[in-house]
Amino acid sequence: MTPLNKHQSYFAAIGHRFSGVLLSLFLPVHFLLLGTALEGEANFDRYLAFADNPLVKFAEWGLVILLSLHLFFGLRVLMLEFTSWPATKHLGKGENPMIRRWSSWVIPSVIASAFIGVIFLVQSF
Amino acid sequence: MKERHLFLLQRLSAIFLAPLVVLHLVVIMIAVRNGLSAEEILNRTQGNYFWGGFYVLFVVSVSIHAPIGIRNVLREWTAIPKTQVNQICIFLAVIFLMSGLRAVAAVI
Amino acid sequence: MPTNNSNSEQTAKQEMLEVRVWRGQGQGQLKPYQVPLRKNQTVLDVITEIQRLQAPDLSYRFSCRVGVCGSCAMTVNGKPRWTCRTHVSKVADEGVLTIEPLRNLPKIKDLVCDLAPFIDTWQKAGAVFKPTGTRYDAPAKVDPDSACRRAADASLQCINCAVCYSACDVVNWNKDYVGPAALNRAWTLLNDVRHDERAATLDKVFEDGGCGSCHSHGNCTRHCPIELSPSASIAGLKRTLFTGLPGK
Amino acid sequence: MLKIERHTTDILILGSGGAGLFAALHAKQQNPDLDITIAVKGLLGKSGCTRMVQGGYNVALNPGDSIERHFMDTIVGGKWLPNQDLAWKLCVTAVERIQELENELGCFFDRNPDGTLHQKAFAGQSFDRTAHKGDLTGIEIINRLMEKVWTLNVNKLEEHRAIELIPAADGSGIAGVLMIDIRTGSYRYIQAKTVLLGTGAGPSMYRYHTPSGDKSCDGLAMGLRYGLALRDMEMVQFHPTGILAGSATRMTGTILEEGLRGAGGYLLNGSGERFMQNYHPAAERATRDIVSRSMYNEMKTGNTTPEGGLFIEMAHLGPDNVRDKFPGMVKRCEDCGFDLAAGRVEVVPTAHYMMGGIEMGIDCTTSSPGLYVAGEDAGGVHGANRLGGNGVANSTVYGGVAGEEMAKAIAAGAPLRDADEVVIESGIARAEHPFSQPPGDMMALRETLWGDMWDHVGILRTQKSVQQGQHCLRQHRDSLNNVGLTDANRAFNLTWHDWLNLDSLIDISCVIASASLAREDSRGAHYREDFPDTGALETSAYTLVSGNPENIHCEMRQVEFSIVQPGESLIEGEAGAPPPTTA
Ligand SMILES: Cc1cc2nc3c(=O)[nH]c(=O)nc-3n(C[C@H](O)[C@H](O)[C@H](O)COP(=O)(O)OP(=O)(O)OC[C@H]3O[C@@H](n4cnc5c(N)ncnc54)[C@H](O)[C@@H]3O)c2cc1C
Ligand code: HEM
Ligand code: SF4
Ligand code: F3S
Ligand code: FES
Repeated sequence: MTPLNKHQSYFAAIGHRFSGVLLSLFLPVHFLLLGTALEGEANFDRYLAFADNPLVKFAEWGLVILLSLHLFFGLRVLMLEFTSWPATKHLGKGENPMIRRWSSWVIPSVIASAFIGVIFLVQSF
Repeated sequence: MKERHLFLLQRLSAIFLAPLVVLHLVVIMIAVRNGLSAEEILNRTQGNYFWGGFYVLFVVSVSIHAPIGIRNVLREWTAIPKTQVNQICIFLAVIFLMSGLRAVAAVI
Repeated sequence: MPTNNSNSEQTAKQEMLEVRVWRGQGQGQLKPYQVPLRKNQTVLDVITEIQRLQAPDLSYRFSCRVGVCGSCAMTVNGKPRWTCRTHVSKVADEGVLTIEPLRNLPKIKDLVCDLAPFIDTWQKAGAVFKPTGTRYDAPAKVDPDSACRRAADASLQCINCAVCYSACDVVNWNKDYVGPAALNRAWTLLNDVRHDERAATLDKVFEDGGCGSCHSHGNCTRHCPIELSPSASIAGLKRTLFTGLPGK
Repeated sequence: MLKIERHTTDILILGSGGAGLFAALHAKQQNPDLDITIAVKGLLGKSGCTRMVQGGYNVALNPGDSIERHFMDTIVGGKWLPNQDLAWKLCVTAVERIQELENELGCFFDRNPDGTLHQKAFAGQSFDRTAHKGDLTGIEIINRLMEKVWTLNVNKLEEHRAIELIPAADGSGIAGVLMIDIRTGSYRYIQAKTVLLGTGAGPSMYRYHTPSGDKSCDGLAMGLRYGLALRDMEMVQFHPTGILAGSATRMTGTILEEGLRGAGGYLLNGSGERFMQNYHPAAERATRDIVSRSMYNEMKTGNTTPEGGLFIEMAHLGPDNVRDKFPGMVKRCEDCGFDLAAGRVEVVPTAHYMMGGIEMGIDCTTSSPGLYVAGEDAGGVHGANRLGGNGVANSTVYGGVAGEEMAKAIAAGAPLRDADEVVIESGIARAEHPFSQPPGDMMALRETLWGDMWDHVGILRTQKSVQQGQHCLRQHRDSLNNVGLTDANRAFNLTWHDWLNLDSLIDISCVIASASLAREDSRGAHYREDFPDTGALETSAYTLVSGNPENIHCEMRQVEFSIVQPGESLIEGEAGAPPPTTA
């Protein structure tokens, strides 16, 4: 069987899911490392030095992008679910306007997230 | 707890998280500008009830939001049985909450 | 006397359509056929022509042939569609058609699926009307412009074609999920002031595998051939968490 | 010998249209413990024509309307041929039935601003009495009914095709039904205390026809072989505006709704001129039979469209207006490549409904104990013409009646009868026959059958044309018997079922031809060019056909005017006249 033809809102859903899962994996680690500050400023600075490592920076950069992506896609879901739909029976009038509107939200979301990533990079170097 | 409550909690926490995440992103942007130092961060946060409250809220919301999200993912994409998925997610929520609150305590 | 022979079809060189049809019982694969391209031709016509002239044992299902019975849905070039109302010119991709049975349903033979699991979702979703009146009462007065009636109207007249069910990835991922069509029907019932157990229907709708399992992918709405919006109905159901039952 | 699976049930229902589903429902309501089995050629509720109902459901609900009015319209519309008791019961029970559909099953019909049911006008009626849901009323009716029957504890044999009614060995009544499980291709025999025939007839032996693909007069053909008599079989209703898109598409013959003509649509001949005013003062707005006949006459002059039909044109009403008012029809045309709103669509009259059918008693009984009939399979309710909106009323009303009566019969001790095994064997032999023949051109046979019925026993008939038709039918019978199938895979073998469809259609075509020859007058749907007069109403007689297709017997029976005599009326004003409220 050929798989379902993928469409923008499918990519939004998958993007939302991957970003959510990755965030969930990262966040406890982030919390634990932050928590090491309990053992004093020295520890904390060591953590921050570690965080200055380009590789780690790169990872953080990725996470900022994931967070903003998840935010935009999450807002998309919330808008679809909790704002009102136009009169829904459009015989002969083509794709549902609500679906169209929030599909066209997908690419700008990706661009905006990339943009936030760029700012992050510019800011941190 | 019924499915409808889990669903409601996840959406409510999402609505809550949205502004928090926006703020957090802004703070990161400003903070990273000159390279981070412990002193700076701690100066900003220590003894500050606003940031204290902010991060507690963040941690609590995420501890609700993320495990419920992961629960859906595991139910749909893995063959792990229902009860085990629930146990995993409760465990996750506890981890999120403990580690998160410990971190908040550390920086406040 | 009138005849039905159209000479427009007797052009010197007949253009052909490459058709690949999923054949098999349980297991199967795509088999290639060639069918002349015609002016008035739906996907169902293409399949019919193959069965009549090339593969007499090709199985498919249809009944009304005008888009009201929802029997003829198949996967056409990757998308679920009603084949009796799908003009070939709208979907043939450079003269190629790939026709397979619907996704997310057990296959019977060739292009025929078992719709029973789909039909069962109505009960699972609590989409069953409970009357308040009897055959001896006059029909209830319902203001055609009331919000409820409009909401019910907008989601009525589903033809149970299972296109949405087949288009939804969550149905594929989550065996417990009842899917868009049944939830859409449940929504009409919640907006039906004559329905007796609206609260019970609402409870049922939120059970495991109910509307909380929908991730608002919207593919159901995108494919529904009669342009209903199951996504809107499901969103309506979700919103009752904040607003309670839709007002009368 | 092939293995046959055997089962036993209390009530066996054939077909799941309005008749079949209502029978199941009402039988269960009488006694929930009954073991009920529904066997249907397609999917339950998704096959047949009840689902395809567009216009709506006739019922005298409005205080300004009355049962008497509805009844008189039915009798006058049926040209005094209906069985008056049946017609009366239809009009009375329709009220209860529509309220059951609305209140108990949850159909949500359209409303007036004051909240009451909206009822619209259908040609040939003296009141706006057609309840509806938009222009797709059947979906609403059958979906609610189907949802209800899904929840009942009934045995569903979907994709099971009945092929023979099996009498009791001792001749005391019906014993059961032989069928083919379409999905596996194997045979099944269901023994039952009572059997309902609700297979919906369907005139699909004409080149252009509206019914769903699963309808091929199987019930009538089985009934005839079983020994039942069929009445009014010459009465085949043609709908004026079927889509004409060539023989290679199944779209051809499907309906464009009547409202298009009502709203002011034009019918044009091949040179693009209106012609209806030459035939009738009401022009395009005349009743179905008149418009169909006029269109056929116009087509006979040869001034036709490329496909041999006529055009319907709406553009003068403003394309946007048309799109707004008839979104469903515009979309339907667009899906098959036509522009109804701004362009022209080729149309042709199309065979729509069979008024005739198995003779039925007021309690849906037939002449054979235990065997019941309802819906389009039954004859006598409509006479020479069926009013738009009386078809679905008929199937739902009498389906329900049949269900109640069957439950009562079982309560009164209806027995399980032992089958006449010889008939089971001959039934199987009949279905097996094509496998013993070399494969042949069934396509061509179908097309010639369609064409011959259309040309010779169609909208206009003469003695000569019908006899010519009969001659052709005899040849088609021979050809069919010589066309075979390769016995590769019987599971879901549609070509086998195409063969069986043709088998039924040829038999019933012979019946139609024979009744058409017997009726030497013109009324309602039946028009004899050699006998154009209606004839005296007082001596109205109906046709009754029995026997087997090779040896058909047709007699004329005097209509009993049990309620009202020709010349009398139960109402003031004119039955069948357009309602005062409509334009
Ligand atoms: C396009 C269209 C529009 C119509 N519009 C209107 C309208 O507006 N108003 C109106 O009053 N009437 C209308 N009618 C007529 C109306 O639909 C029918 O008169 C009525 O619904 C017939 O109901 P039924 O139950 O007898 O048969 P159907 O609903 O046709 O059901 C027949 C059933 O029998 C099954 N069957 C057939 N053969 C076999 C077999 N061998 N074994 C087992 N099962 C079998 C079929 O699969 C089907 O389930 C319309 C008809 C058509 C085709
Ligand atoms: C910016 C604020 C956030 C918003 C608006 C938001 C919104 C949402 C929404 C609406 C969903 C449900 C998606 C669905 O069911 O299809 C969701 C799922 C999820 N969220 Fe968030 N979220 C936010 C922050 C977070 C954070 C910080 C994390 C992790 C630490 C997270 C992890 C997840 C996970 C794992 C899922 C499940 C994904 C899925 O089911 O596909 N979210 N989020
Ligand atoms: S909602 Fe639309 S796609 Fe889904 S079953 Fe109903 S008609 Fe088909
Ligand atoms: S595609 Fe599926 S996920 Fe929800 S919005 Fe439609 S049911
Ligand atoms: S055949 Fe009925 S919807 Fe296509």
